[in-house]
Amino acid sequence: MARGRIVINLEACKGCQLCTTVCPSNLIRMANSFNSRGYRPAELVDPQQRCTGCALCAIMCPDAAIEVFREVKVKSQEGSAAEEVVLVVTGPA
Amino acid sequence: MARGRIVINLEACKGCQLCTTVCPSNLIRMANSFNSRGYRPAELVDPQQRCTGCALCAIMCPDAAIEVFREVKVKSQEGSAAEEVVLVVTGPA
Amino acid sequence: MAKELLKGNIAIAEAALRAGVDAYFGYPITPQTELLEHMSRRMPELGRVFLQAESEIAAINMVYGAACTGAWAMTSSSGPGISLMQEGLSYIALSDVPAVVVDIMRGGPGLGNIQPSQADYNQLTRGGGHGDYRCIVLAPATVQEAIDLTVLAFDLADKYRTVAILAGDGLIGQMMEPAQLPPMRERSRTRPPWALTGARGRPPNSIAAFGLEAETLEAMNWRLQAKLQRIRQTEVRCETWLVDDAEILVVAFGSVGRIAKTAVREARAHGIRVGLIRPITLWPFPYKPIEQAAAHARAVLVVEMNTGQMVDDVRMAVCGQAPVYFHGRPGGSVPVPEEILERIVELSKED
Amino acid sequence: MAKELLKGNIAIAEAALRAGVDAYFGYPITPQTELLEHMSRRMPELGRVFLQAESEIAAINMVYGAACTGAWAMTSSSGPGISLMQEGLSYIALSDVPAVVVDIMRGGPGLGNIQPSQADYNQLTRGGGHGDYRCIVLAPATVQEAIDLTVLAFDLADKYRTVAILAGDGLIGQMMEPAQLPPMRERSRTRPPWALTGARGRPPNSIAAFGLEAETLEAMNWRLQAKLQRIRQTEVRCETWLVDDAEILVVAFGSVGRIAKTAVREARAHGIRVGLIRPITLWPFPYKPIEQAAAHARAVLVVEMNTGQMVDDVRMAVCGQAPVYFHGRPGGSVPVPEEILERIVELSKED
Amino acid sequence: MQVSVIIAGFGGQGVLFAGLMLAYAAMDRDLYVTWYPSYGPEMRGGTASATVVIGDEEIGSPVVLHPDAAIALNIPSFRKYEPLVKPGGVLVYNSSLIFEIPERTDIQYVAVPANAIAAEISDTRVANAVTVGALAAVTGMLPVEALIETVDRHIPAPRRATVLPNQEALERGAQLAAELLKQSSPSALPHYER
Amino acid sequence: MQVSVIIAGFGGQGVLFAGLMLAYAAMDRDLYVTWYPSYGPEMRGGTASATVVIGDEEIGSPVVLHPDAAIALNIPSFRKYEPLVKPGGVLVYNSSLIFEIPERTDIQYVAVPANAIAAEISDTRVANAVTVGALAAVTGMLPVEALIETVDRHIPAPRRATVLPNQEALERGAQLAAELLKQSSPSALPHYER
Amino acid sequence: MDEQIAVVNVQEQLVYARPRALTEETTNYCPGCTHGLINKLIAEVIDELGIQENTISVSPVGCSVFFYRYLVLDGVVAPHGRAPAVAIGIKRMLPDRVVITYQGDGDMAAIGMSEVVWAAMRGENITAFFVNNANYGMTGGQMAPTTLAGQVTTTTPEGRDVETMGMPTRMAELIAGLPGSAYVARCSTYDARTIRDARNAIRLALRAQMAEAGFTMVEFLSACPTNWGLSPQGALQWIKDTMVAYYPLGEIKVSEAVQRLKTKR
Amino acid sequence: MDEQIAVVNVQEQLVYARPRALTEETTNYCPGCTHGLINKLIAEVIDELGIQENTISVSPVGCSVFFYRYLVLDGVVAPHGRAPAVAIGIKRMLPDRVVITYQGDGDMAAIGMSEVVWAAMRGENITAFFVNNANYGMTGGQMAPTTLAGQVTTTTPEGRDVETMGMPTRMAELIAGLPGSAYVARCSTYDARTIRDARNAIRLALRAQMAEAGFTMVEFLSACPTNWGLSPQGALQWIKDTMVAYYPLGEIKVSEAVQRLKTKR
Ligand SMILES: Cc1ncc(C[n+]2csc(CCOP(=O)(O)OP(=O)(O)O)c2C)c(N)n1
Ligand SMILES: Cc1ncc(C[n+]2csc(CCOP(=O)(O)OP(=O)(O)O)c2C)c(N)n1
Ligand code: SF4
Ligand code: SF4
Ligand code: SF4
Ligand code: SF4
Repeated sequence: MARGRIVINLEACKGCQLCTTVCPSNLIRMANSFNSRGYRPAELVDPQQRCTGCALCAIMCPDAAIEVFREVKVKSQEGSAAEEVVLVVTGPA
Repeated sequence: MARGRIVINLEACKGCQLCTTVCPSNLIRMANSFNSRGYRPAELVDPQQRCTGCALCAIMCPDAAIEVFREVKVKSQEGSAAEEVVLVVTGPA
Repeated sequence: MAKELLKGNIAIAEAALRAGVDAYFGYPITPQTELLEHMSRRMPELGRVFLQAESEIAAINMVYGAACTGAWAMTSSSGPGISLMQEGLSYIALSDVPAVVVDIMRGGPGLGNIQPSQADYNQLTRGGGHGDYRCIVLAPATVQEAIDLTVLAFDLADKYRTVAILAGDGLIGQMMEPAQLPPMRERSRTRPPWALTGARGRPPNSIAAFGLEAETLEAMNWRLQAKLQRIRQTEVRCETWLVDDAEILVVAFGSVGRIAKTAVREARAHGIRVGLIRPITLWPFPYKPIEQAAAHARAVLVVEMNTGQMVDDVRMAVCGQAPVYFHGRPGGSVPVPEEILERIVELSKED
Repeated sequence: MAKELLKGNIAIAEAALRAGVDAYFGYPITPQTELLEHMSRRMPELGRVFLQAESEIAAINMVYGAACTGAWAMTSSSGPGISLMQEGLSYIALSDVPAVVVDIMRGGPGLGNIQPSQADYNQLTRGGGHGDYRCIVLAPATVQEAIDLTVLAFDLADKYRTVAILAGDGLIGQMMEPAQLPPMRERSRTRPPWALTGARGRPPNSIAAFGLEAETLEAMNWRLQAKLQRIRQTEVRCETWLVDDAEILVVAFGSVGRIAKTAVREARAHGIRVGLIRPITLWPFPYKPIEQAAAHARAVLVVEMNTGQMVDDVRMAVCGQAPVYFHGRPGGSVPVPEEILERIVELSKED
Repeated sequence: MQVSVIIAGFGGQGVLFAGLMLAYAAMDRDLYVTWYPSYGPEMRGGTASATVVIGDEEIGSPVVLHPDAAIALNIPSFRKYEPLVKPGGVLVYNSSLIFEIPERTDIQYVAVPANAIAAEISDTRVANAVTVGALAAVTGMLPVEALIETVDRHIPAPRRATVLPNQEALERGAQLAAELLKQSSPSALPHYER
Repeated sequence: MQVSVIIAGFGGQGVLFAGLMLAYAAMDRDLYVTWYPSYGPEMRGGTASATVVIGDEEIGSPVVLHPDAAIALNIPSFRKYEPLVKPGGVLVYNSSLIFEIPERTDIQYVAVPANAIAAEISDTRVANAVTVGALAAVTGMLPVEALIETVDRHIPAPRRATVLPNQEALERGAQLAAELLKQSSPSALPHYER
Repeated sequence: MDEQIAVVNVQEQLVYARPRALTEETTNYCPGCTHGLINKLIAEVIDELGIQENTISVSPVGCSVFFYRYLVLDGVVAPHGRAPAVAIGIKRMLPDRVVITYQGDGDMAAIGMSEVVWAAMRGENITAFFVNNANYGMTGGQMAPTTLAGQVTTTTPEGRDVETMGMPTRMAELIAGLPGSAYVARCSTYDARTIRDARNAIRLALRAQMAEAGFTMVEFLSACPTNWGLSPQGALQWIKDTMVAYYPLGEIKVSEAVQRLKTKR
Repeated sequence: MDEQIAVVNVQEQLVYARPRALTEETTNYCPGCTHGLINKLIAEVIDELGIQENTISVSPVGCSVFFYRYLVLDGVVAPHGRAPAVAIGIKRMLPDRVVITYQGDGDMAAIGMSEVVWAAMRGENITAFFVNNANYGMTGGQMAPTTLAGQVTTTTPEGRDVETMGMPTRMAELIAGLPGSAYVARCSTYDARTIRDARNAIRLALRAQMAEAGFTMVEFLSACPTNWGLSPQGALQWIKDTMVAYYPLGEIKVSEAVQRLKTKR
């Protein structure tokens, strides 16, 4: 199984809970606090690192508030693969 | 063959000639004079009484300028048939 | 009847029902949508006609059609929708059929916004479409007055067979105030003789807003003008308050009229001799009362929620007797009494 | 270039081509249809954009879209079609993009007729749609002037990024007169920086005629007003003729201006001291020149092919210095010099 | 100095083109001129008219109530314009179609069997030019040669076939008028001989 | 004599209804009153406010720049209205969500842990009523009993289930304010005791 | 056999007269314009169904702007393209009256597209007579939505270029595709047979309205000899030879309810 | 076999990021509103096709009035319903740019019916994104043309009565029926699969425009939890259970030219 991680932009999240409904491992829940716009944002609760980075939550998020990272095995010839993808990151990380 | 007769309302006629094109016996032609609206009206030229009252000209006339009469055999019990149809006449006869 | 706490939009809708509206056709637009929504419930309840049109253009033309049958028909909208109705209004105006239009004005131009405004003054009072016509335009300052003027709008539209427009600004549409609704009118109207109902036992009626020959249309125009002149002579309405000794005359309509009232009251408390004229009919405009009040004024201050659309009318009324100043807040900003007071105080200091 | 015998509509179309119009979108309506027809042939010939729109609403919005790309776009219509464009015009006005609209006015209200008229004065000069905006309005009196003002309309629209309207009456559109067309302009315009062209190597441009928050829209409104004020100060145009010693001042625009000129000439021949002011810009209106001329006039006579829509503006200009009279022919009737002369003679006899 | 002419008739009678002949001829001679068309409420057909004003100074009104001259190509036009022509003016009318009896004594009537003459030339479509030729000759407002030249200069390519018939019609109209003039005095209308 | 209140918060916090409670209570006591809502540019959510003006004479402006009292249900509202409240006025705020430090010394602050109290009653939806209860008690502008009565009288059939929680919330807010009042002096706002 | 001998007289009978629902006024239509014929057919059917005193007409802006006057009916002229909306206003007030609109192709298919689509979408109980003459008649022959590919008009001097102007609009098919339309037919009037079919279609459309079946429309391929630059006869021939190929005649949609009417008669 | 042994590292890779064509600004959409999702998908495809600097947007009036700002594109807001006309004005001037409109169901199917029908009729090379949320969102949940039969809205308190209001409008089918449309699909975004299909449809529509195939449109069944009175999840469920039954998902029209594109990739 691949290992993954998600980053939720708490200020962009509107607390719609859609991500929580699609996570196959049920790893997302709503925070108890509010963001500055008055919404309760989602948070990843993954103590056992069960997130596979399947990205279903991010695909579903209407507010593009979730970024997904996944561990991949790369032949480190130039060690550049990771750098390349970093260029894609334009949203608030 | 039935015998017929048409009455062309010279002032209503706009001289479009459509009636002339549909008369199966070619009995309608355009007059040489003009009506008060400047059109040359159609006229029936039927010296031999060949008009059958088929009404094709009238059906075709865009200006409802033609009335058609046809001779019919009626059992004159009350002699009323003719009267009845007269009631239909509302245009300028 | 007891007073109820009523939102302007609902109050207008309910007043129209009680005045006897037969048909409502409308399209959603903030800040008037509650009016449409209220009608969607109440008209069917009362067995009357409600139809949500596909557009404002369709709505005004449905109103036209319904009005042609002798019915009391209405629509409601806001700035952009009213702009789209101009051709239809121009047709109705020449057709001598009655219709009521409610305009709950919002910020403009363009899409503008949904905040209160008085940005439609020109398009309402100048016969915004093409040709020489005017609509009666009534501007309420309170929810109670919105009710009363709605009823009046129907009566005037019916009496003169013309378009009567209730011009509320977004404030009037959105605010709630205790107000009293009139009782439901008996509706025993017979179809007027000019109505299109099918030419049963009479020659056909026809309604057509044109005259292909210049002479025909010219005559129709002068006939229309004669009617408008009658309306000018008889239907001018305005509120005058403390004008008798006023050195400063404030002119403001609709909810700005009431806001200005607070400012005038406070200015009086400061000892400034200031009075208020609040046009209730924006067309026909109260030129006379303003002219008279301006005769002994040192300054006239027009306050509006726009960039000064009524100023022309006030200038024509004042006719050089006193300088005309303007204070305005366009685009959805609402002037507060404080700022009006400030202008009054300023003017009182000039000599 | 030599003079040609040109029909007003054709002359305007050809002048627009030579001024450099990039795109034309329009819908047929008498009495302007030749303009559309001429464009349908000439624009493709010149490799420019012509599209017969499905309606006036579509046409004005196509103009809006084309103008957003920095192109010079235009449409043409007559009264009823202009009414339908009011929402679009209101959007364009707040958007700060240039557009030219030609209105060849016909009898109104409603369908009216196709005879010449000046029935659109109010809807053109009062910013006929909702909100606080105005369009530049130019009124030619001859075919030559129609040509010149068409070119000017494009230049003003471009300069101020606003709507400029050429307001011809049906007479101007339909008549022929010898006139000279300008040479074809070099078209080497670069797209202005605000234009929508795809955000290539720059942050995106956006054009939006709204501001959801009151403060935003209010600021946009004041900015627009400042622009309008600049136009008021610099772009007023009118013809004054024999006004210096005039006791009677005739004010008339468009083709009525030239008809009145004949009457004035004849009245002068009768020894009556009468002069003419012919507003060329209906907005901004020539208040000052009229005010000055009225200072020594005994009477002002406004002549229009409508029921007196310009009278308000003249009254504001005259401001009580002299009585303002009106002679008008609405609904497609054209006043002839004889009847104007008659009114002048009448006025000259009053004291 | 100005002269105004109204030409009126049924839609198909070439009323507008008749006016154009005058207008072009005037322009070709550097005169001021306006041409203004007017239609009745009919879609096509019905009555149409063209008003032409020619002058040596800027022209005010392109419309006139009382023309100096009128050409009536059909009965309704005759009836409409007979009373409107200015005293001292001229009324040319198509006597092939108009059988009215002139009522005024203060204008000059010129009866031109325009359809008949036109038919002699080619077809009735140039009846309008016959009346224009007659008007020009009878009033002298423009030389007939000017009109003949104008027709040649301004009829565009697709319609060149109509040049000669129109020229001939103008000529025939003028000849006829010349005949008539021998019997009566010329009109007092302005002449633009330049 | 007039008193103006602005209630502001996120769209879902029941701002408009809070204003309505005051408006109805005023009307039921035959006072003049206006209620005016205002929304931000957000479709839903975002910030909303209700302005209520109560008086014993005809009310001029239904909008006010400087309210006598304000209720802030969220941080943006606190920040917006803190500087606007009239000197001598009152700012009630929802201390469950607002952790700002009061800056002015010329107004009275009333910190109400409205969400917490509301949660104790039923759910956070009646937090608004808690603050209204507190406002009423602290200012005395309307008796809390009047509000409690009003809620009963005006909440329509489909929502009757909310009557009791709202009433309890009003009560709890008022109690809390009474506690606070013991520690400070009452506000100087108009009271409508009739 | 009966002994009685019937006295048989030869009498002259009026077999074709101007319909009563048609005014005596001469129309403004050009010579050979089939607007006149279509007006006449509608009048004939109104006579036949005996609904003259029960019918209200809505006229368009276009050559047939006087339709309201040519037919002896209560009527109103709608703004350009808005006839369906005006008709809906009338019909909703007077659901037991027969309400008909009469629109040209510019009027209905260009500026009035939204209104007619919406009338059909809602299944409004009105009948639209749609006169497709492949151009804007009244304004002098500009391209209409229905102008054929390659057809020269005053605004398509090189012929309609379907690349930039799109294909001609088949209104009958478009309306038939909408849920609320009950009966849609395309007819013409270029000969006795098509005239008979047209009359039948008009009759069925009106009967369908009377039976509250929904929106009904009859499209007519109509001659505009003036702007086509053809003789009246040539114009009819052009319809037959050229228009019909793109605009097939016949019933395009017959809802079940209307089908029942048809068999019932 | 090769003797070289590849050094395999485990690295963390960003597999899903906010698309570049999407602004960082938080939208005004309600929580769970799928306008946001659709905006995101369009941005993703624009990124993918690399056309951000070549695309011009036309926004509607409605909840998505800020579409022009949410996407990092040159853009304009059209008057209510007129986005196609504005887009045509742009496209005719700049035929090599990609021009897209984004319209709600009130905007396109009600007031804007004529403009969109005409864009499709003329085969204008623009792409329309049509967001069908079965009501007027921005004005607070009134009946839209697309409101389902029986659906309660603020103007159909008893549920939409199809007798008086007509059947809900199937825009995709209507547009597909017009001659100038090249590609029409109906999508949704209620789960990963429909989201993937939606992205594919967006991509194909834009590619078709770039290939000048004609008018293209993608309809989205979109959630309006606020006005539907449902939770975001409940709203998606309602689309899946109720809306899809009346508005079938899938490609409704694929012209030959587009079919070729599809196979070509
Ligand atoms: C709003 C508006 N736009 C344009 C016109 C001008 N106009 C009058 S009739 C007409 C079109 C007529 O064509 P069609 O509908 O095809 O009818 P036809 O004359 O061919 O019978 C137009 C564009 C108008 N009267 N009103
Ligand atoms: C001419 C005009 N009419 C009405 C409105 C009011 N209005 C704003 S948005 C809207 C409808 C929005 O509904 P929809 O298009 O379905 O989009 P949604 O908000 O649901 O995304 C309306 C009617 C307007 N702005 N302009
Ligand atoms: S889907 Fe997005 S907006 Fe919704 S709760 Fe999850 S992170 Fe927040
Ligand atoms: S068809 Fe009618 S209008 Fe035409 S020529 Fe014959 S009678 Fe006259
Ligand atoms: S222009 Fe055409 S449609 Fe109009 S009346 Fe003449 S022939 Fe008929
Ligand atoms: S109202 Fe509906 S469509 Fe609009 S943003 Fe909210 S959920 Fe979305």
